[in-house]
Amino acid sequence: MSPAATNQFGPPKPAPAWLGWLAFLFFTFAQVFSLMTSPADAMMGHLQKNMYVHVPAAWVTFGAFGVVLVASLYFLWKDDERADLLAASSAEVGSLFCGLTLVLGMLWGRPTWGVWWSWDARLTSTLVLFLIFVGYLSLRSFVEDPHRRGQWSAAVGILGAINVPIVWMSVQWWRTLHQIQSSPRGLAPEYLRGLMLNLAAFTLLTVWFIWRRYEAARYERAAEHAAQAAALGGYHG
Amino acid sequence: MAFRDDVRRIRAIVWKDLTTERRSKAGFNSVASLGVTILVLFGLALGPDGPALHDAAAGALWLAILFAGVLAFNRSYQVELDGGALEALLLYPGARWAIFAGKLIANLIFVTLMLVIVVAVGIVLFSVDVPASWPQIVLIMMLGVLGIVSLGTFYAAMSSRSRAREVLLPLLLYPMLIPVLLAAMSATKALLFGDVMNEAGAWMQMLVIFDVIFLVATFLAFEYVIEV
Amino acid sequence: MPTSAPLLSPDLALDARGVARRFGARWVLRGVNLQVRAGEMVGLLGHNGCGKSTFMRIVATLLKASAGDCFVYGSNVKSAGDDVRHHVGFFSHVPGLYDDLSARENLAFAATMLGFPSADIDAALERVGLTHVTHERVRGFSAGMQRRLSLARLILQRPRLLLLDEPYNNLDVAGIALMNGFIRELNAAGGAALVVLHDLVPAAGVLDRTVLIRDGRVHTPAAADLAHDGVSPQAITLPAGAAGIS
Amino acid sequence: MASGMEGGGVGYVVASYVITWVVLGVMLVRTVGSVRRARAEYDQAAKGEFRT
Repeated sequence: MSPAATNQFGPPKPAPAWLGWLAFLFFTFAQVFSLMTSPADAMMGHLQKNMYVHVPAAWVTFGAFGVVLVASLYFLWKDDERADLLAASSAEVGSLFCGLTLVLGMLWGRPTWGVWWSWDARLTSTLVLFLIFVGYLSLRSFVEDPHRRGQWSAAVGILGAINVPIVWMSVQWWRTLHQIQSSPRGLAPEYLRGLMLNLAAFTLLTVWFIWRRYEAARYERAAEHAAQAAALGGYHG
Repeated sequence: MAFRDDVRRIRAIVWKDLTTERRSKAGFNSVASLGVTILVLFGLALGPDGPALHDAAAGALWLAILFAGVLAFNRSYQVELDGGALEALLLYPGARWAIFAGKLIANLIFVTLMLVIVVAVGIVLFSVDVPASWPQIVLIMMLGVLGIVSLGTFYAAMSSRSRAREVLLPLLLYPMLIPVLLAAMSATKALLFGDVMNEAGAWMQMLVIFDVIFLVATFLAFEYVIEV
Repeated sequence: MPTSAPLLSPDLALDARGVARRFGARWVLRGVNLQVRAGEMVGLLGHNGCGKSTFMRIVATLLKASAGDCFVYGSNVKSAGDDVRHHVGFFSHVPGLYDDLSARENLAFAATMLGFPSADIDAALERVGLTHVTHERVRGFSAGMQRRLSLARLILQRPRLLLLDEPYNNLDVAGIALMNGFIRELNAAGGAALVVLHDLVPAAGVLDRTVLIRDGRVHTPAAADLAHDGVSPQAITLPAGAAGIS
Repeated sequence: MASGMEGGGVGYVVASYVITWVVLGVMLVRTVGSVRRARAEYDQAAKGEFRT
């Protein structure tokens, strides 16, 4: 009955099997489709095809971090441990995509600008986001008590989420004072279609990944509860 | 009534933190010496070349303050952890934010004193000509220190009570401080070079906005990290 | 005493309902039900690691229960922590003092934090027998002296619910008498106390009843239970009619 | 922007796709593995409950 009683939970509802198959089949289709249909770009040649992995990876990174933010706020509000587990799963998946985004960005930047890294607002705030993910996940690994871990990591997640747009803003300012920003070009429709498909495919994949990670975390927690209940013969006194 | 009690509590915490810090002498001296040492190392790294040193002075100063300040933040909770004083502190009635405010003000005074020493040494080591707009530089330093200390005091409340606190605090804190440091460094640098592009004012505005945002956020979130 | 919380059962100093707490996967408390009336002195027994201290920390708002509810004079420790902290005095096994402050400065700090900035600090120091070290730093104090100084802090506070976690540790005979005198005084004023003990002898004549925590729940002990938990069986007879023993 | 890009940079594109697919593949294997492990652990714990 009490709010904390919600922290007593059993096994999770598993992610439907079809979702995983759908996510991977759709992803394969989107990748093949966009590679086949897009002609070489007048300016960038085949390099343009990097867009179909780089942009969606960045997109789901920020999406995953949004989930961390919302789940963290919900956890502090309702003290529901499931929200904490969701935030953790989302951060794990998000940090991997964030690292992927950075590597893909470098593989785009090197042939385009001639450098692996440029200190522009987008790159820098993505890097900061990655560092915040790393801090968040190591905080979780350094704190054993679940109550404490939940509240601390929620606070870190929320402050980190506040920080990312602020970093973007300040770096933007810093850059415009010293160097002219490269202006983004409009995207031709034949590229747009492939990009949209891949955005959808990556989103679906990420949802599935987070769901499965969350499922694993729920099983682990439920196993702890069950083991304890078995050892002591039920807990409700 | 209750508010006046909280103000009294804040004063008591500030007094207590500064008194214990003053009596354990080693604390301030070693942190300030570390700040100076970092400046010397920057000087060596950036070479004996006069103009290069002058160029890098603003950045080196802020980084020295940041690196030495991090030690101060963990220290300010170490006092509470010896002998279980934090437990007693949390048992007193009154608002949780009062504890944060007290620690924040004490750290602010501590870091400001350290900053005075580091800046004095920095002016000599990096052959900085103090510009006519020095009052503005002082204001920017206060704003920058406020940002560093508010986030530092907040994150140290967690890191000081976890395993691996030496690693965890910088890992969590430095990425969060990027906007504040960037604004503070840029404004200081601009003013040192006569603010030819008129950018110092804009940086100062940003610094004020960042300080307000982070102060509000840390005050609101402190209750969640200190209890448990 | 200022309280704004709804008074559910104001005559109950402590009302714990199904309080449970886990650390990681281990459930230390698994549904503690315990009521302490105002003016009642209750001893809490149990072997090491049974959760006595955990329970005390939950009542004192230092830890959150994983499940269940706990009320102090009708205020919920989870949602009205600040009201609870006005009532509760916790004497834990750590002194909670600042080594680099003097005895007097420690008490002055505590008085301000408690909201009694004009409390009579010298009287409290005299009562615990520390007048000769008023201006000395706590760093040089023996464990017993630190305990006495912590007791002086409780004397300043005069809580309505006293939580004592093994209060007699490191105290000499005079210190034990001092502690018992203070407990009786609060009792006479209508206060309640919950006292964690591993030895009932020093608390003779102070307690109204004793309870036992085992397997994360509260039991009313029989002599055999006490033997199982390392307390001498004779001790059970002490609290009931032992006023004259010590 | 450099205009001599036609035909160039294919290596970078291939690298991008290979890295993406490898990362996703590893994530897939590890995720499925962790769910399976946690599930088995839970089933064992739950069985223990019924035995006592």
